Amino acid sequence: MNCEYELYKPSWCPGCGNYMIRDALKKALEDLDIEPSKVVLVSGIGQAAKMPHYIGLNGFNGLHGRALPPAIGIKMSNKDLTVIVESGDGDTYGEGGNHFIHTIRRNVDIAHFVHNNQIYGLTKGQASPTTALGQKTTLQFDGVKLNPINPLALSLTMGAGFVARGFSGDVKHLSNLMKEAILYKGYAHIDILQPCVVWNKVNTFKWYKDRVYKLNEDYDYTDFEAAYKKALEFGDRIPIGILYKVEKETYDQKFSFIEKGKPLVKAELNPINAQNLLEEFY
Amino acid sequence: MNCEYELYKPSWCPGCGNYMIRDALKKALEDLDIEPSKVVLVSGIGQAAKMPHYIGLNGFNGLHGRALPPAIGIKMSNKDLTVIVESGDGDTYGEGGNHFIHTIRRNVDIAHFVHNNQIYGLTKGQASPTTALGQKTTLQFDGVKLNPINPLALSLTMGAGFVARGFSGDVKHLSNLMKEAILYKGYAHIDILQPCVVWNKVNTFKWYKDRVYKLNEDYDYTDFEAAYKKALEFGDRIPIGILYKVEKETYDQKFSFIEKGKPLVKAELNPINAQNLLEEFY
Amino acid sequence: MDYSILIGGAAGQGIETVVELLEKIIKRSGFNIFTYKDYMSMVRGGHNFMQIRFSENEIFTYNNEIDLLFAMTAETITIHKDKVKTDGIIICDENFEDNDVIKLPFDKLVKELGDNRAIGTIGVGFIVKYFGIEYDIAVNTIKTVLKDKNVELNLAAFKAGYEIGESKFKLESLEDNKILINGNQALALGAIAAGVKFYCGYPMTPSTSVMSYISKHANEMNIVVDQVEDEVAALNMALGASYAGVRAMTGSSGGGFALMVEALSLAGIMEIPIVLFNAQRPGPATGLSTRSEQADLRFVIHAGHGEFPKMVIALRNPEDAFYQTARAFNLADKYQIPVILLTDEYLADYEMTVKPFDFSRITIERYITNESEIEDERYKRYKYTDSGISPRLIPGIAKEKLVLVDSHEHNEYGNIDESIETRVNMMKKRMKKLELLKEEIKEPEYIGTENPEVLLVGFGSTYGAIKESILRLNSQDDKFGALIFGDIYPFPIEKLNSYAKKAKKIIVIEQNYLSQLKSLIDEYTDIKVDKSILKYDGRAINSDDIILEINKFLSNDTI
Amino acid sequence: MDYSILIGGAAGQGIETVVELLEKIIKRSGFNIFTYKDYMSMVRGGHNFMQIRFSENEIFTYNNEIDLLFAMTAETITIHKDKVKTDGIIICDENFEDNDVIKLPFDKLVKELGDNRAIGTIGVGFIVKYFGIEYDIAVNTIKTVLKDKNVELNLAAFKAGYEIGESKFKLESLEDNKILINGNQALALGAIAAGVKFYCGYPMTPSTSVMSYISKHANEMNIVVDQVEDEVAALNMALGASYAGVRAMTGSSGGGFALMVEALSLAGIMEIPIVLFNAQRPGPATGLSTRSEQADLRFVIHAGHGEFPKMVIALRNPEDAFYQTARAFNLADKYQIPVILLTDEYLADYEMTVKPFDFSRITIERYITNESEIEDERYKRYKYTDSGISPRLIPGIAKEKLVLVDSHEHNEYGNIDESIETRVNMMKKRMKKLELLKEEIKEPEYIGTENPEVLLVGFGSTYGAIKESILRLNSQDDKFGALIFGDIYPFPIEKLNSYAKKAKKIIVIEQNYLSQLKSLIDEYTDIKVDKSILKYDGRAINSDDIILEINKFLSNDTI
Ligand SMILES: Cc1ncc(C[n+]2csc(CCOP(=O)(O)OP(=O)(O)O)c2C)c(N)n1
Ligand SMILES: Cc1ncc(C[n+]2csc(CCOP(=O)(O)OP(=O)(O)O)c2C)c(N)n1
Ligand code: SF4
Ligand code: SF4
Ligand SMILES: [Mg+2]
Ligand SMILES: [Mg+2]
Repeated sequence: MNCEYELYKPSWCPGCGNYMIRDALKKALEDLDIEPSKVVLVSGIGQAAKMPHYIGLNGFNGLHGRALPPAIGIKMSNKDLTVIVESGDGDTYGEGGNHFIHTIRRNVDIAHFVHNNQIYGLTKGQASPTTALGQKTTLQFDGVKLNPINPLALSLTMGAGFVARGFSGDVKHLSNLMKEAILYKGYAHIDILQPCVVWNKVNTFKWYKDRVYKLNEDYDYTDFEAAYKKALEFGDRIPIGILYKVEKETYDQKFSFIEKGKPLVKAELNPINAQNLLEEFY
Repeated sequence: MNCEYELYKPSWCPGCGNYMIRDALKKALEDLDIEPSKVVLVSGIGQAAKMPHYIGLNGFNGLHGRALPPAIGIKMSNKDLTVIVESGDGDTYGEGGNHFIHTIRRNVDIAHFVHNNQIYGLTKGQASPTTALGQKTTLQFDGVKLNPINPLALSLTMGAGFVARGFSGDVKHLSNLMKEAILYKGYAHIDILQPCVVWNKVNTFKWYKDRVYKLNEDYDYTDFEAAYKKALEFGDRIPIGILYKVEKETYDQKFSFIEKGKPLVKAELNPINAQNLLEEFY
Repeated sequence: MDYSILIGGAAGQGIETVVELLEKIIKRSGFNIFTYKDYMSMVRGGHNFMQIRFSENEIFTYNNEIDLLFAMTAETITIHKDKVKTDGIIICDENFEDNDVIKLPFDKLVKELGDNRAIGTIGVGFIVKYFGIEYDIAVNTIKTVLKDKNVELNLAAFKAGYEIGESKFKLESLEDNKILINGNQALALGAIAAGVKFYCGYPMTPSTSVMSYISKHANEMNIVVDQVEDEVAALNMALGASYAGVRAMTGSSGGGFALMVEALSLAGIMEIPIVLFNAQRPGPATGLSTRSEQADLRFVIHAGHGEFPKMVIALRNPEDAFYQTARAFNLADKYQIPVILLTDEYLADYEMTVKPFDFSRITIERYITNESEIEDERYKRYKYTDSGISPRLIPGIAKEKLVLVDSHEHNEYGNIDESIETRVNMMKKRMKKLELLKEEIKEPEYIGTENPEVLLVGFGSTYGAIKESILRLNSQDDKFGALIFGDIYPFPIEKLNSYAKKAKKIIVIEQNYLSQLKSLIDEYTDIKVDKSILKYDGRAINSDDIILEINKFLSNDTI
Repeated sequence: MDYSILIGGAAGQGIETVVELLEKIIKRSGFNIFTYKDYMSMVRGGHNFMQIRFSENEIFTYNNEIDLLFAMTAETITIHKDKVKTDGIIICDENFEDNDVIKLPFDKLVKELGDNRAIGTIGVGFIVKYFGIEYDIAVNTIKTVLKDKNVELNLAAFKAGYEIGESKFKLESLEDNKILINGNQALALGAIAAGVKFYCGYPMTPSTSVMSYISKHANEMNIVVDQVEDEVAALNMALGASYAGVRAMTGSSGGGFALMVEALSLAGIMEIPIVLFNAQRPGPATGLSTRSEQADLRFVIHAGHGEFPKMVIALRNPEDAFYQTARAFNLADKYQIPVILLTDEYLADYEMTVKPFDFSRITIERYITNESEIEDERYKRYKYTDSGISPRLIPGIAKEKLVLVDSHEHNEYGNIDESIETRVNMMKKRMKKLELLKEEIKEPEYIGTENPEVLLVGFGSTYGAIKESILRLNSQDDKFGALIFGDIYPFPIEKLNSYAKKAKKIIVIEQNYLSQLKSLIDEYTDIKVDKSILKYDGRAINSDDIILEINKFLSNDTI
């Protein structure tokens, strides 16, 4: 595997956390040795969402907030594909909030990497659903008045079987998380702390660096209650790693013709096959 | 208070749980002695959502899935109004899922009563987000394949300060819950178990009746962990009552001119007041 | 012969079963059928009715005169008795306080049978006897239609009704070689025949039955049916599936379609083939959710921000729904565009007998390129070509090439590109396809005399009513013709221009307030429309209505 | 005199500050200014530029010839040098490898100043000197514009630049009695003047600056500004606020507007007044997010399922944006309809000097009825009246009466009603308002000679470019006229018909591919348009472009 990389020069700002997330993704895919042509990277709109332009994979760069629905359509149509979704915090938890919660309910086998810079980067610094209460922004002049979302507590509550937090500042750790998420059968959620050097002067690289710590070796990621508690830990200390991981039946396993058959995209189409359906109308 | 009641004959099926929810609402408002003209009932589309037509209050019967946004607009524009939202499970947790989670983040002072019949009633029996896994419906012929939402765990995770479950079969208990929710300063969520006698042959009146129990007197509804556990209890036994209640700053309290001033709708409008704003353009 | 039976009652009283039995009995006796359905938006109670019209001749719509009214509620009589012909009859329960009606001892019979769900079938027995329909066909039909479901009880009920009845007519059975189907079933069948593998949607009347029909056959036909969280998800998800290479579809009614408008624009710039439908109901907003209108024509044509090629096809009847839906998939694939099927509640729900669909006439043309034919080292999803259509590869099926689709303005590879040159070239590339579509579109169907003095113009589901009007009008005075549009955007103008030249009067017929079809004629031709016959009360127009209006207009306005 | 300065560089290099300083200095020296802005969709890097044109005469658009190019990157020179007049100059850093340019010792100066953020201000000093602008005005302006922000540093930088420069011109200061403002600021000010109390929206370029402007003044003006979760919420929430009695507003660009389409239809049937705007950018889908187009005209006019009255106003320039926005609120309140303001990135972002807005010209007319005037015992929110407009009460303000609004077809009380009679009456009631609107609309503005041989027709933001074209063309040969539409739906046709009759050639000018304004002319009039000048590359058309195209057309096609 070798996902060509220098096709296009990223338009991200120098120092942006997105570069390191891209490094981690590249490394994860190379380590897993997956053919680029077997991977589809799906995204919405935002800085994070430009990723499909900056890495050599199949790509679907859709609408703001709407990365997950096409990812479901893709995976269900061709189960042989590795489907990865990358998008921003605004994209995923704001505009795309409804898809986020209902995609988890399906447990489709996709890996979902959210670049969480706690701000709207591309549109120049408005609050995202993860921006801290009271933080001043280019739109919230007297501070954010909405309580921030806790993305991991939310995906846990919605029943996600793989819930993790990564940090763009630790590429090796992150790329390992990504590998696990890609290998996991089912919906895997990684919320990735990503400094935005231009618009978020609160949650800086240093801010994250000073707070993140890796979960202990002996942390039991099959324990839901423990995971939920860890998810709520977002202050002076922020755990990174796999918070929760259990096996769950996936969506495609519930369609017997997908589970047992070949990918739908390879089905032979013949109108005559449907002719029998006319019977009930006689 | 006397909210006229027989204006219009409900088009609900005989035996539908909605009738009792209406009784509970009427009783709650009468007990609280709130002028009908000071109450706005907001709904989306569905059987539950027809409520504004069947009770004598101000009403906003909007779009499917969109009951919460207008409720926010109403409350922020006139803080003197009591704003109540009633809608179905599909309306609230399905089409309206994104508004549900983000409305909670705001903590606007509204009471939200979800008629949860675990089915799409008006459109004739398709699965709702709360329909049980595997349940057969008029659309899911071989059973529902999505894991059901847990509405109370969700609202707790999103930070709701008032979270309760009611049962349409116990009008007195329900109307007490409603009173508490209306009196509560902030967003109050009651998920109400409501049999649909036509389309949901699983979660019948008897099914609920056999399972619901009232939370103990000594249950501590300020304990988040306890509440979250109670929220997850939805099987052989289903607790009803207030699962969680704590004080939280409300959205309007964060706008000083609302908190301290008169309702926005009473503001005197005068274009000249804005003339100063031209200064910066000279 | 041409008879109509109206069955009316409250939701939940089982008029659907009565109608299903009667329809199948009459159909299997060899007659043509047209069943009109009128529902309220309620699950129980209210007033619903269905009207079964049947004839040995071809019929294309319902009519306003009833031979037999079967009233399951007293209200039904009040509402419909004016439509009953002078020699027609009304049957109802003996407890109803009406005169001039035939009261059947339902209570007594039900008591004898021991089950009150049998009332309807007693009525069926009475009706079969009244029209002199063949007894054996009726009994066999009941057995096959109901299968195990209380066959015994219903046969007894049928016989009881048959016995108390009297024959006014005697209908000789004919050969039965048709199917009885509604527009949504036909649309769904067309999609299945065309090989749809992914259907997603959110329930919304009157679109839902397409999804439930496909869902019923999903396992057998290997189709993923996904009930999505909202309509915004629906079209985005379907686009994902189509990108991945399967034929995908979604649909809704106006309100749900409104939520798909952003993603429609996405399909436009991504150049992903997609078929979707809007089963119209009267708006605005929730409007009349179980009723019919054709008021989304302009909305659908102009749906989506920015400019991109799309095609809109108005479905005219169940047969058209089947063949046009299948064709829509080929067009979408050929031009890599969204194709929108415009239907409505009337067409979705009415049932009629038609020639069995010929599945061998359906072709599946995918226009997917083989990887080996791609010469560029790096695959250009948006390669400039003379036609504007770029060779399409499927991700994952192509083993070496990568497929990148994008919602920004992009270069040939699909990468973001803001340059003037790229913008202009890509706009031209995409819009070239709109030019090609103009050659692809089918002209409207013409019905009537070759040199019409009066030309009627309609689109979509009014087809049957207009056709029947023409047949009836021309049998009096052979001077009428009609053009009924199927393909409606891009708007085909050839036949319209040529027939309009011949005609002295041009009358547009449509089910909306603003006369939107007329607005297209105004925009694309120099033709002056003389009159618009408009109906926007939520009920379908039929040939009685049309002829009345035409006569009124022509008598005021001499040709 | 008529000069243009182009400042180009990468995002993040601070060209905004340079431009702000130069604009204010030039404005306060009494000149008219027009600043065009060209951004890429990036936060850092890429290539952005701004063009400040200034003159003692009124100017209405930017132009294609540059007197001074200030290049902050080497790329800027490559891209723009062709536009520099033969006697114009290019200034840049001494490290750039270009000839024919003036290299400034930025590095050295910056080192002396000890802060590299001062490069831009050095350039400002050089430019002020070059044009011979009054030194004191410049220094005072820097002090007031920058306030505490590094005034010292920047003054030093300014002086350093001023010292190394040489004066080519000498501009005498004039009286400064104008404001310098862009379209979005003007729109926001219009809304604030009209008393908007609730603004909600979701960020989307180029609409965002309306929201952030209002937000900046929210506390002082007592306005709730809510950043919603998505655009679907936005319009529904604004409708709630308007129902509750305050003036409410939302806006977005095409993609976000697409998500509001369902709720637009809700406003239609609920008859809730609402003002919203679509700041267009080139689509489809994400398209070119920081660029301009006029391709949503038809989309906006036909947005929403079903039929209901609405009004669409295309904003023409900042002044228009201010007054029309304020007027839109009165119209929305008067007719209880949605009023859509159509603007675009060009108008949103360009800045020009205009006469200070006259707030005393703004009136606030709410058309809200006093409870005591309601005679019906039970309040009829949708009371039938001759005009179709029902007296409006506000819930909670009315003490005895209840106010019920509904998305279904409803009776006068707002209760669900499916009957034919109600449907027909309510459709007529609502659509009557569309007839009244036809009397309310303002005819397009006419510019030019009274009996034009050549008539130009445009709408919205092309106003300035067309106006300047007419002035320039007529100064040569006084035979041109132009109509520029503001109110565009319902489509006003009187002036168009009368001027079209006089003209021999009719040329439509618009920024889209399909010539959508022409399609309206085709639909509503019998006028034959001879030529469409179309631009859809995302960049605003100016009078140089227009005159070029017109001359080309007229020389091929003799009048
Ligand atoms: C429907 C719609 N609404 C709004 C936008 C404008 N928009 C583009 S990106 C973005 C937010 C980006 O924030 P986030 O998702 O956090 O990504 P980031 O840029 O921070 O990586 C917005 C609001 C859009 N493109 N489409
Ligand atoms: C945008 C949109 N999509 C779909 C519908 C159709 N629809 C009306 S009610 C409903 C579901 C009702 O279910 P629920 O909210 O649970 O309410 P219930 O009828 O069960 O009380 C649906 C899908 C609609 N009106 N609008
Ligand atoms: S604005 Fe922020 S998120 Fe966007 S590229 Fe720059 S640093 Fe990264
Ligand atoms: S369908 Fe179900 S929810 Fe609707 S009215 Fe009937 S019983 Fe109630
Ligand atoms: Mg972000
Ligand atoms: Mg429900």
